[in-house]
Amino acid sequence: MIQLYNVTKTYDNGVKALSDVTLRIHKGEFVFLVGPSGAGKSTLTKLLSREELPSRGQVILDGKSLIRMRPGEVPYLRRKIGMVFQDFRLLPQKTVFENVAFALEVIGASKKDIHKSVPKVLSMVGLPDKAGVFPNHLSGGEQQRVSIARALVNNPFLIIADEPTGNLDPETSWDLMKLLLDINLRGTTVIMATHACDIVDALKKRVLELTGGKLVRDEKEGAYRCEA
Amino acid sequence: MIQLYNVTKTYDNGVKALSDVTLRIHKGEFVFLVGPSGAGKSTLTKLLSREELPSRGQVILDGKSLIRMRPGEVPYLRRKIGMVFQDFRLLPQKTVFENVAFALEVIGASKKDIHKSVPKVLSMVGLPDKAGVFPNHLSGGEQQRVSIARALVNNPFLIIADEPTGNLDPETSWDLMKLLLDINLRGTTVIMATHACDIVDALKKRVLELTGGKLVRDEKEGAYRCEA
Amino acid sequence: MRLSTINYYFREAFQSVLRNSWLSVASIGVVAVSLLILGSSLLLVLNANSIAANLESSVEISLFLKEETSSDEIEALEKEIKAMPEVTEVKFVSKAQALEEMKKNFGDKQDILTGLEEKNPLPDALRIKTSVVDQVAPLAYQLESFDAVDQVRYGQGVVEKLLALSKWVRTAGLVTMVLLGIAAVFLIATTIRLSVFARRKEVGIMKMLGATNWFVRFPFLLEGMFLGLTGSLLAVVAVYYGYLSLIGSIELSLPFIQLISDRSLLVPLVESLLGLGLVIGVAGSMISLRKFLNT
Amino acid sequence: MRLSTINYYFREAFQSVLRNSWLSVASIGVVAVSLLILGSSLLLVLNANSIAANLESSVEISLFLKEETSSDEIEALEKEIKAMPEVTEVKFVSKAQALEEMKKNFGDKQDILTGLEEKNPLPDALRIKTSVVDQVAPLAYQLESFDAVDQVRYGQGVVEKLLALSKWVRTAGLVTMVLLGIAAVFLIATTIRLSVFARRKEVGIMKMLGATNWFVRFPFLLEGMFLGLTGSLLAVVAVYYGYLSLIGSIELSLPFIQLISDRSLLVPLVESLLGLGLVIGVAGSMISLRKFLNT
Ligand SMILES: Nc1ncnc2c1ncn2[C@@H]1O[C@H](COP(=O)(O)OP(=O)(O)OP(=O)(O)O)[C@@H](O)[C@H]1O
Ligand SMILES: Nc1ncnc2c1ncn2[C@@H]1O[C@H](COP(=O)(O)OP(=O)(O)OP(=O)(O)O)[C@@H](O)[C@H]1O
Ligand SMILES: [Mg+2]
Ligand SMILES: [Mg+2]
Repeated sequence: MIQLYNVTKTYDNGVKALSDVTLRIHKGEFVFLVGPSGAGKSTLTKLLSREELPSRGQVILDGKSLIRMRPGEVPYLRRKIGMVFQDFRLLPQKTVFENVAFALEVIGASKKDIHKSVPKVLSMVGLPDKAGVFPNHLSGGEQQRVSIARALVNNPFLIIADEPTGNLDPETSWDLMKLLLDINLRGTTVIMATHACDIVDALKKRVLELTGGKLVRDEKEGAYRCEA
Repeated sequence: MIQLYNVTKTYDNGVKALSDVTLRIHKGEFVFLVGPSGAGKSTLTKLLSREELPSRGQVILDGKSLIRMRPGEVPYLRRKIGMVFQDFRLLPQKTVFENVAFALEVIGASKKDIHKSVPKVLSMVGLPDKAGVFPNHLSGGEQQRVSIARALVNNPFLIIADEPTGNLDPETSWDLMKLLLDINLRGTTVIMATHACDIVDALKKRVLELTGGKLVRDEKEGAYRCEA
Repeated sequence: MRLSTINYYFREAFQSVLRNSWLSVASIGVVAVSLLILGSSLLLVLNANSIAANLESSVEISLFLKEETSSDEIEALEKEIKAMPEVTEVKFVSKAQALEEMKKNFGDKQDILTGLEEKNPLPDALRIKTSVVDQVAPLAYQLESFDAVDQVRYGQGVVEKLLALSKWVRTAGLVTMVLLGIAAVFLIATTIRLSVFARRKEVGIMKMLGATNWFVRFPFLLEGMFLGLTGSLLAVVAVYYGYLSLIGSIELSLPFIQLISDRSLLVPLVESLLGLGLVIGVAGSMISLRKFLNT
Repeated sequence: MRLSTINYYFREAFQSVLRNSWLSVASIGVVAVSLLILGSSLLLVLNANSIAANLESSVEISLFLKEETSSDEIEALEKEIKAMPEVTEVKFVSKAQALEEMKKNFGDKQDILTGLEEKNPLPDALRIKTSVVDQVAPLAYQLESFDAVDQVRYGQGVVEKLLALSKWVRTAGLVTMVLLGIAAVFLIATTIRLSVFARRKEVGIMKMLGATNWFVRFPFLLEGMFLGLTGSLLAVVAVYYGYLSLIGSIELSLPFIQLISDRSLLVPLVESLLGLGLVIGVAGSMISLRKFLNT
């Protein structure tokens, strides 16, 4: 479903964040993206949501080249991807409910659907009672969970989560992982960039490791090897 | 050095983030602050830097009541505290160098001192070559490390770090912990809110655990107990 | 477009107005102030124009007729002149009437003129008004060639001055209007851009969640429309009532100055100010957003 | 204050101007446009005032003397009137001179007046100018009581109209100026506030790092000063050269209108526009920051 061919990304200031990455991810896979800070994990996720374009190489998602895609098609691509951003990206002027609802509003969902789906997904991430609160009145972990809820709410066929447990305690992290595994079981592809070595080690899923922009490891049933 | 007496914090929207917390932290201690997401850890750190005032109770830092402190004294208090914020709070219009230098500029340090200290502390957090970059051109972990560098640069007598390793890989996290331990050994008090259970378990330092705003545990040589 | 989406647009726009209350007030204020200045100066220019036109229309050509002209000949001449397209009024003034007028002008020194009645030295005359003051001089030149005409006078000098002045007022007025219009648009566009700028991150986030450009734009557009319209409404109310009270106070203290007060002129002014507010609000948001939509 | 800190203030201010280039250009533009409008209307008002004053000063009182008045008496009267504080000029016009003038006014119809030389019916007269047009009517009333005076005339009606008009122009000008001044300050303050608003988070972060209010404020203040000054400089240049070219073009086409062009008036205008820009820049940043400094 996802194919990268010789992808290189050099940012405007000359930093080479990815170099010559080639990989293929199939529908329904659960993939961990690991690597040290600054290795290029977030850059890779940004290429998939077309937030950034590669400097060289080809990115193909669901049979379509993201490079040749017309600007008008991009929103429709993004609607099918549930993104959890490393920096959350919540809309500060909207309540938690409205933030999550926005992902549905974008696809023109009815009011009824919105009022059914949003509370459900907020319960799933453990925030049933924060619906009316504005994001900057939330704790870091709560903001992160809102961001996750928003990514899940419109049943995307691909979930890209960039360090979704960075601000969560171990217990809540595990609850979330169970949620993602569950969704993955129902056929959704999940790509998760993470530093949580214990989670990676425990789940034994496919692991892609980046270091300095290079893909240095691609293991089925891999591990982080915590005490690196 | 730090004393909290029956501190309760209720936010404007009615959320009780801390209830009746009493504790005492001595000079030179290394304290972990743990607890589930939304437990009140960040709120506690915000009370110490006087970003928030308690609704009830008394907060005393270095012999001074923060509640009765005049507004004009607050900046001088903050200069003695190195804060690592959960959301980094880097100045977007300034380069990495300038962001770190700002903490020195505030106290009127000379240009010479600034040009000596800043590169040193940037090397300490592993970012010697990112000095001229703007924060939004950094990866999440890099931003976090800049925030740590800024907290360390003016040799504060108290370091308050709010989840300083949330966006860092295990290896970088451990490098940072060694840095903090080193600084602590030289007499600086360190308070660190964290979810990194392996770090807490390994270091066997004092652990304060909050749950639902209540202080439920205070252990010398405590642990997180990872598989909670 | 789905009903739920339209619903969303309106909800979104009005929430944004309320939640960014400070920005909203600032934008409304700037639109109001700019259009207030524009509207007032428009009225000023219109009035200056109308006063100039009034003055112009009071300029007339005096045609002194030869002594021997018969009343038939005069009548024929009067008709011929009346038929000219640029002439709006022709009036015959006999030598007796002319003397009468002269006496009036002399006031209480009119005894100087006693004795002139018997041998009135003044000629018969035709007084001619033209539609536009430009035509006075060429018309006068043309009339001089008529047989019965002895002499043509039209206050040479004064007419030229008046003409130059009123042309000046008109061009200066137009230039001022255009400059103020540009300034108003600039001020308003800047404000709207600043307020969009303060929320540029939101736009980026929306785009990342799969919102189309129009989906992001529409609420901003409605918001801009609302702010622009509210601002221009304030300006219109202020201009309208301010102008009415001005007319009242001028009527009291300067009864000899006639300000424009007919509805056929004020209504289009009000309408175009409102329209301008609307257009500026919409165009301002559109242009300001463009920069942040290319993500 | 340490040298390094002062250094920091300036570096910070100019970096901010450059890095927020778009905000800077917008602020400068708004200051320039606002002061341009203000300055132009100030010049308009000043000129209207001066033209009105010119017209006023051309109003004079004619004192017709009794036939039997001797030249000694006339001389004494002239002296007495000259001594009055409100009188600026007294001129004797003999009956012969008066007739001469009248003939001139009649132009090529002066043959009407032939024969009047022998028995000149016009009286001797004194023509009096006053410093202010207000004093014409009371002075005329006072002069009427003099023995040698037969009749006093001063264009009743016209003077009153002129007086009312010029009073009007002055009040209206003042009101306009004040309103435009308020509008300019509002526009500029709004812009500066918006641009500070767009950076409110930075202010909060600085405070959290132990910056005193003044430490945060000072660079903003310098920045405001610079933006205000640059904007007003642009406005001043535009007003100044625009006005010079206006004078030139008016001299060509409307030589009878006299615009103010002396440096003693233009220099203070330029200075006060520059000062206003500076003050507004400083005050704008101070007021805008206040809201975000209470952290
Ligand atoms: N917008 C940008 N402009 C320039 N350089 C960038 C930009 N974003 C990231 N970089 C650089 O690209 C490299 C890879 O960044 P990326 O965000 O992909 O790292 P990461 O693997 O996500 O790291 P982390 O675990 O710290 O989040 C880093 O060196 C970073 O400094
Ligand atoms: N500014 C605020 N206004 C209102 N409520 C707030 C505010 N900040 C935090 N809260 C609430 O107070 C509670 C404690 O928040 P706090 O940020 O202290 O949690 P935390 O322990 O730091 O959690 P995390 O590990 O997720 O960062 C939470 O329920 C949160 O929603
Ligand atoms: Mg990242
Ligand atoms: Mg927290």
